[in-house]
Amino acid sequence: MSVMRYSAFSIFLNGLRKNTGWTSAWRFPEPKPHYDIIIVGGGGHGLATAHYLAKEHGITNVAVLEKGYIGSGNVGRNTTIIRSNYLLPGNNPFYELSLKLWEGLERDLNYNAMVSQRGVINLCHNDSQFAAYMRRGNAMRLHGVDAELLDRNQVKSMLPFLDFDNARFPIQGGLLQRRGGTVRHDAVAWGYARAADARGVDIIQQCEVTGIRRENGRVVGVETTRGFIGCNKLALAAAGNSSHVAAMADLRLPIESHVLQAFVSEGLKPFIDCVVIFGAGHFYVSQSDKGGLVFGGDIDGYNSYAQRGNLATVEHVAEAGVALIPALSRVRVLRSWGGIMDMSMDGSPIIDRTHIDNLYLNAGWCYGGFKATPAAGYCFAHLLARGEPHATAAQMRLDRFERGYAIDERGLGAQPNLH
Amino acid sequence: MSDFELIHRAVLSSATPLRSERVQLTPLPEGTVLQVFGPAAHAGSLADAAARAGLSLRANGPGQWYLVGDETTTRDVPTELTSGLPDGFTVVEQNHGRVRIAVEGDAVEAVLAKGTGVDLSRFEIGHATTTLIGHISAHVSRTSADRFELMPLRSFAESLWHDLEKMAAEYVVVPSRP
Amino acid sequence: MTSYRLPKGGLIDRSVSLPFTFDGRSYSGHAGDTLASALLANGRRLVGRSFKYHRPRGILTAGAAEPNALMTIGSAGRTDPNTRATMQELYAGLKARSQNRWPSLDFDLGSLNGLFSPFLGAGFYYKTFMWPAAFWEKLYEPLIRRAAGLGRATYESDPDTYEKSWAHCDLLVIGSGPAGLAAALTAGRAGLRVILAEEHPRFGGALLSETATVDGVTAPEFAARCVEELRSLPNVTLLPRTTVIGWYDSNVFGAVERVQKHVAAPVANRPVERFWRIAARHAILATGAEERPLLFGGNDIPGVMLAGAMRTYLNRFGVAPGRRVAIFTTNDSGYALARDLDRAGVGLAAIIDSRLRSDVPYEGPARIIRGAHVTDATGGKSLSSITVTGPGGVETIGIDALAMAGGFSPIVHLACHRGGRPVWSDEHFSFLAPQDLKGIALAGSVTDATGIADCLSQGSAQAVALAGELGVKAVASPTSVSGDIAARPERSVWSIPGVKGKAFVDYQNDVHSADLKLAAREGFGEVELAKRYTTTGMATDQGKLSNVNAIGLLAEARGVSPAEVGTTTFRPFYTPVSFGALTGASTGKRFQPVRKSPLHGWAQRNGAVFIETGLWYRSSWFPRQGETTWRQSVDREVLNVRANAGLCDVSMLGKIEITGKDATTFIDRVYSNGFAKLPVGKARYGLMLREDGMIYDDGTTSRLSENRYFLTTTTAYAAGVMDHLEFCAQAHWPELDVKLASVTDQWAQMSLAGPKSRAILQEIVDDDISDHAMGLLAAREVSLFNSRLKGMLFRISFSGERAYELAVPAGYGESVADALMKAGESHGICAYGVEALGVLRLEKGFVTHAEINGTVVPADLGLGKMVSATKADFIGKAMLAREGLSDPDRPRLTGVMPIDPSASFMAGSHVLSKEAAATLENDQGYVTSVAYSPHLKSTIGLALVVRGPERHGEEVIVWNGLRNETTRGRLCDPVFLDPENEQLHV
Amino acid sequence: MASLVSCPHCGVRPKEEFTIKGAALSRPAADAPYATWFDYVFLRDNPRGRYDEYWHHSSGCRRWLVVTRDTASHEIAACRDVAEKPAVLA
Ligand SMILES: Cc1cc2nc3c(=O)[nH]c(=O)nc-3n(C[C@H](O)[C@H](O)[C@H](O)COP(=O)(O)OP(=O)(O)OC[C@H]3O[C@@H](n4cnc5c(N)ncnc54)[C@H](O)[C@@H]3O)c2cc1C
Ligand SMILES: NC(=O)c1ccc[n+]([C@@H]2O[C@H](COP(=O)([O-])OP(=O)(O)OC[C@H]3O[C@@H](n4cnc5c(N)ncnc54)[C@H](O)[C@@H]3O)[C@@H](O)[C@H]2O)c1
Ligand SMILES: Cc1cc2nc3c(=O)[nH]c(=O)nc-3n(C[C@H](O)[C@H](O)[C@H](O)COP(=O)(O)O)c2cc1C
Ligand SMILES: [Zn+2]
Repeated sequence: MSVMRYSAFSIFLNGLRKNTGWTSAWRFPEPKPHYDIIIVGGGGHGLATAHYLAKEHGITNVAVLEKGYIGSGNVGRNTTIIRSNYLLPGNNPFYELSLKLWEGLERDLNYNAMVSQRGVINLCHNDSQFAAYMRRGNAMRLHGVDAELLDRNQVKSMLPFLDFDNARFPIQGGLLQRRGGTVRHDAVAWGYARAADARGVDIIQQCEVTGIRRENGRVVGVETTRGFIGCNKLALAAAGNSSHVAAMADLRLPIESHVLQAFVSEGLKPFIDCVVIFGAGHFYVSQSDKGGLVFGGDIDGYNSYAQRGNLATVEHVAEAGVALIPALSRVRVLRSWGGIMDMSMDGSPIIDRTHIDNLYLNAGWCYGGFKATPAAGYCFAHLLARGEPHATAAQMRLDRFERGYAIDERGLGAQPNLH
Repeated sequence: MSDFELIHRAVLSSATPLRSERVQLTPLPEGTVLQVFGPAAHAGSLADAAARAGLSLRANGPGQWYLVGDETTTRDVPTELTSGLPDGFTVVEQNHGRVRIAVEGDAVEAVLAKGTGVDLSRFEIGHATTTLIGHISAHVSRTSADRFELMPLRSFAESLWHDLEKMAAEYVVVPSRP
Repeated sequence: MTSYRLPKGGLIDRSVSLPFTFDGRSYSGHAGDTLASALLANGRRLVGRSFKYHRPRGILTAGAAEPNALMTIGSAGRTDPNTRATMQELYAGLKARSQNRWPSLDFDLGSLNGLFSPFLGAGFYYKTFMWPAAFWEKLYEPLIRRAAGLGRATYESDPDTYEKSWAHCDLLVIGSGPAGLAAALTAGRAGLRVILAEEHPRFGGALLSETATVDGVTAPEFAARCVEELRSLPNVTLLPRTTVIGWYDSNVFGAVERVQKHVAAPVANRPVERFWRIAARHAILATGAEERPLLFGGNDIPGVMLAGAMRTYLNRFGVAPGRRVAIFTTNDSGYALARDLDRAGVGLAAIIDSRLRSDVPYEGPARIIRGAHVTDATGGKSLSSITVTGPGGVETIGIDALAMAGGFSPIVHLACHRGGRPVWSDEHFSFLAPQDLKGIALAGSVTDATGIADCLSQGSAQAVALAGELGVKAVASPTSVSGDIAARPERSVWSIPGVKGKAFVDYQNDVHSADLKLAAREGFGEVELAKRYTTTGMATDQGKLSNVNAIGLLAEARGVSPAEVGTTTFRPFYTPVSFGALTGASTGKRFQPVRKSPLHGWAQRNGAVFIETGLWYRSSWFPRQGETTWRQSVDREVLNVRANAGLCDVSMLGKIEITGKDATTFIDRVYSNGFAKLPVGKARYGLMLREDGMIYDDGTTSRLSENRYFLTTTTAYAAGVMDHLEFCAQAHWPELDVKLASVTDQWAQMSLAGPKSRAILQEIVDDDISDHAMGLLAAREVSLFNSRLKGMLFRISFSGERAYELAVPAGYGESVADALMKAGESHGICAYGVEALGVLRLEKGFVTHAEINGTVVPADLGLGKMVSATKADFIGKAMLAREGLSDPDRPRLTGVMPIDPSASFMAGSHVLSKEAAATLENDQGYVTSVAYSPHLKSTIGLALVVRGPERHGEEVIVWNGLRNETTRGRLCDPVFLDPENEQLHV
Repeated sequence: MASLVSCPHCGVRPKEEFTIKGAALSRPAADAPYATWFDYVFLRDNPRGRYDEYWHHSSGCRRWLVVTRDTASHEIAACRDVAEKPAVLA
């Protein structure tokens, strides 16, 4: 598999040749009858898992099965925020590993995913929120993660256009992680796909898994819209559809699927240069390199597999936006869409084997799995290759609910639509 | 302190009633508001009891009603009522917990439509229900073709009043903005 | 500058002149103009620059799909970037500025990008800027971001107002062309509740650009008559300037009415935009069809325009598109324009018809070149000539305006918002609406109608059908049309052979045909991937003009039919919607409603400093003369409460009255501790768990009579607890007779704490409240002011002092508080706020939601005894048994104090063992609450620490890396004061 | 459909008048085995298609409802008061 290397030079050469020299970024292989590992889901996590299986563990007889086109799921529709400002020891080292992998991603993949460490700030509006951020920021610092707790004036000098004068819930300060930021979401899927493909992984699009075939308690392969495909190990990375796919192996998960909407405004000249997360309403915003303000809010609140949301939520999000930045009032919203969240019972993910010993699970990412993409792929690959969990994901167990070791960052309990 | 002058403060005492050709807003006297729970089957006898007590009966979901009146009575109305009713009825005093506002005028439906998703042109006279007016939940009853009464929680009354003023603004003539 | 305004014709009022400016230059237009028609009338062609190559761009359409003529209008807080000149009504004094150019529109340095275009193909940025890493944020990205984007938004806040409204109807008609008007009339006449929404200021749609006659009058006249009749019908609501932007579940439509976007100075008591949520039993989509551009080189040069648009400017606005015009058409619609240009006396040089024959006879003077294509256009900032390639060979024709008639794409946008996918029709050579739609029907050129007559009859036919479904009889009235040229749809090629220059597919995002071919070659041929890789259809026009052409090119490249390629997903909004409209009136301080305590006025009179707590404003402290810091006030309040007495507003606590035969059983099941034996007249502290075993909320519940309880919750959880209790009563145990009434707002509640509290209270309470009558946790009704008022009195302490909570009817709250202050004067009473309350409870080690953080079980807080071992069932019982919840290494409640009393620390600091390195592994827990205790003259704190209760006396590090503070601390008993609770009795 | 919900007591109301809790499961008996309890609290079918869900008409009649909804199309098939027995649906 000879792949062409991307660089300014290759662009120059091909430019001279009217760009007719470029070849396909990946193959469109026919499924083989059998693979060592089949990964269900060609989203960020599935593709990253394939990449690290090949790169870190030399396992390349791998197929990624994607029912649509790669990136058609949440990786292709999220608000692209990356950060590692987590509180609990079960999460924090894992997300920091992820941020470190993001920092080296371009060179690892020879693909510019536009990892942009423009800073992420979580605003707080009262003493208890301030104390909560104090606690979280210190947890980050204990793990050597960058964190700064800004007071009102520091926030004001950084973001003067927020509502400081007439706010219903005055801004008291904010937890800033400068290394946080955004990444060009689609490019993440494309970059991992291209790199995995280059190492021999078969990425099979338009191939929906419709059944999981088991023989005496072990998975032997999957039924798909392109026929049966055998495997030694089956790895689920189906995000919002996790319950649906797991059910094919009679597995019931501690997960509900919910719709989360996201929005983009008309293109504007540079308006906001970091990621701002409002603490007194459900709203977060950043500006894409194309100029659109990319923003979102809370999930709609009801179980859904439809990738579309509710008008009430749209209005709710807009209200929060204007409450945070009054000048948004005359900015026009261009488009809204939805994605399906695999909301877990404690708001934290699962990277684990299941009671079926060659069936592995990567799920429960809620609205925070994009930032996790590299580490989720890295740790899931580690688990698949080595059979034991990677140290940073050791607490993301499936049985933690049964045993009473939930990783509940916000302390909201077993009601997914609250997380 | 038997001599102490005990003052009742109406929550909308500082609100000036809004008068315009097509819509009027009026804070109603903080009189009697009773929340009643009981078997829907006996709604009839509750109606009678209400009539006897000179209060108007307003439905509020299954087995739930409000009894309202403009006067504050020193009599112990709740006990009087319950004694006159088949058992299973509970009366909870909300004289101070709920505040009534009248919205009237021929634009009343247009004004309230800015707050509630209830189809007001299908809202019969005498009908009552609880709904969201913007962000504030309030009990709403239609007392005549162009008159509604809103009954929010006391703590929300000032906010709702302010919202209603805004909703009615287009029917109040003011000079144009610079 | 020469005028292109025709001497007569059109729907403009030449007697009214409206001055306006564009890039500082003064122009003048007429009433009825759009900004676009006025600019064209003034001969202004170059109106914008493209996104990537900054190519000169002119006005392409006369409607919502405009990709080029985007301008910034208004100034200061009223700046509106990216306004489509084609949709903006002209008003006197309008100020418009071009965008995305530097230093000027005519000389834009950005256009140099054009020279590098070979290297800026689709997705080039994914292939470079990778090295060195640090350069991305510092250099490359800022460059890209500065170049990208269109208009510049203001940071000033918006002086105008917005509002929302609901509407309900039997039939919502979207679009007021012939189809829409006919539908609305037919349904209106039959008495249905009809709403007709039209994005333009004037009803009539394409009729307004027509020269055909309907029922013997001109098309615009016919439209006017229809509107007149609709106005006369009380059951019809007309919404002009209203764009329906989305179709949502339950047949709810969102619509934006531009109430005052067309005036120089908006009136203050009306919104500039009104957002409608329309609940419609049925809707008829009569949104028409979008004309398709043709893909020849330089198809973006100013002077190139869509044929339908040119016809609109000509017939509706009386504007000549140029002096010497050509029409490039693939179907008969081009001939309607030709006819009208001839009639208007505008020089028509040639009609280039891609077909060898056409159905309509053309008698005009213009040359018809059949079976030919325009392959390239030239002219830079203004069209000068076109190259035509046809059977007769290649020729160049000098012209200054070119019309493109590439066929029509039905505007099915809204019909696809709920998951339906458009279907390709070879016959119509376009995508039609998804099949079997529920709740909406289509009429007119949005479906298969071509001519006016078709549209009219389809409109009323659909109305008749829908009325029928609602059990109403409606009748269609026949109309006669003459002089209409209805064009059959025709097949045509996507990429024109022999094109040399860039043929733009997506004008605004500068995507040209080569980009799509490249995408296909690189593995991005899937339509959604192609969209994301090339950005086709992602600009503010959402591909209204470009998507179908892009699909055609992909189909060609992949050698399949457009049906197989399919469309990308149509999403709300049909056209962009301002945040303001979506927000309505909930802005600034009104973002969310305010809840005010019945004691708010009292607190104000006593000089309270207020703090937002949820929706409430609570008094946090009461500064006095000479106090310069909040700490001084709080310390004074704390000391005074313990020395004398204090009065605190606790009205915000949730209060729930629980009655019914089974009230006791119910309460016993919702709390983890026992309530079955609570005597009448007594209060008890209770713990409410979640079903997962964690503590949900706490509070006291009093038994007022056999079956009447008064339950209190924390302020933050008041609503949640009520929902929860209702859930338990209705869903879990419907068989129990319990009634729940929220009485939070009924009662003003004040906490009177301190050794002098009883004495003060006795001044206003008639009943005997001596300790044997009113012992600890007593709870009963009391009479006040010589039976002038009834209240409820509870002997509850959250401070460790002798304390009472008095609840009185809210309307009397302030008066009673005043009375207590008056009665307390001689006893040295003071008002105290939530800050002091926090210190007082902390000194006693009482927990709040700072400790009840959603991850603690009763035992973690030393409240293990409050989990009944005997009760058969209570919420949370089962899951509490999980091993992890009794893990000895769980963080548990402990006190913590600095070893050096002059030192202090903050809540949110972490706890490390003495001498342990600051690592996550060594993290022992964190400080939940901190206060300065004026009694201990030291900072005190509560903390959740691994094995905390076993480690009292141990020295630890209180670590605050965020503040670079490490404080030597010592773990201790969480009860800092009066462990024997003697103060309760003083 | 989830934009408007038809409350059996109040009629058609917008979504924002309601609070949603999740799967409409019935609480196990106090003495049910641990596994049953764990399943009730933590595991979900999370079906694609018809689904019974608890909605609370919190800004209306304050009754808890069971809304039968399709999670793929959002169509509502039924909406009953939680205290009523499920009606048999076509
Ligand atoms: C609107 C929105 C905003 C978000 N914002 C953020 C954010 O700012 N930051 C952040 O960190 N996270 C965010 N997230 C969450 C994040 O996007 C997801 O957690 C993450 O993308 C999930 O991992 P994934 O990329 O593998 O999922 P996906 O991209 O959804 O991959 C799963 C894939 O599995 C495929 N699949 C499913 N079933 C089958 C089957 N039977 N057979 C074959 N293939 C199948 C799907 O088609 C899909 O492509 C957001 C999500 C959404 C929807
Ligand atoms: N093949 C052809 O020759 C051809 C093709 C297309 C149109 N036409 C002519 O155009 C006319 C088509 O009539 P019609 O009634 O179907 O369409 P129309 O174009 O006359 O009217 C559609 C109207 O809907 C409005 N609209 C579109 N989307 C909207 C939205 N979301 N909200 C509010 N308003 C919206 C448009 O502004 C327009 O005014 C006929 O006269 C027909 O002859 C001819
Ligand atoms: C970060 C980000 C930026 C986006 N920017 C745009 C944009 O500028 N224009 C646009 O039309 N869509 C934009 N989208 C939305 C996509 O067009 C698309 O709606 C989204 O990826 C979901 O896919 P779907 O709508 O095909 O289901 C953006 C999406 C994301 C995640
Ligand atoms: Zn209801």
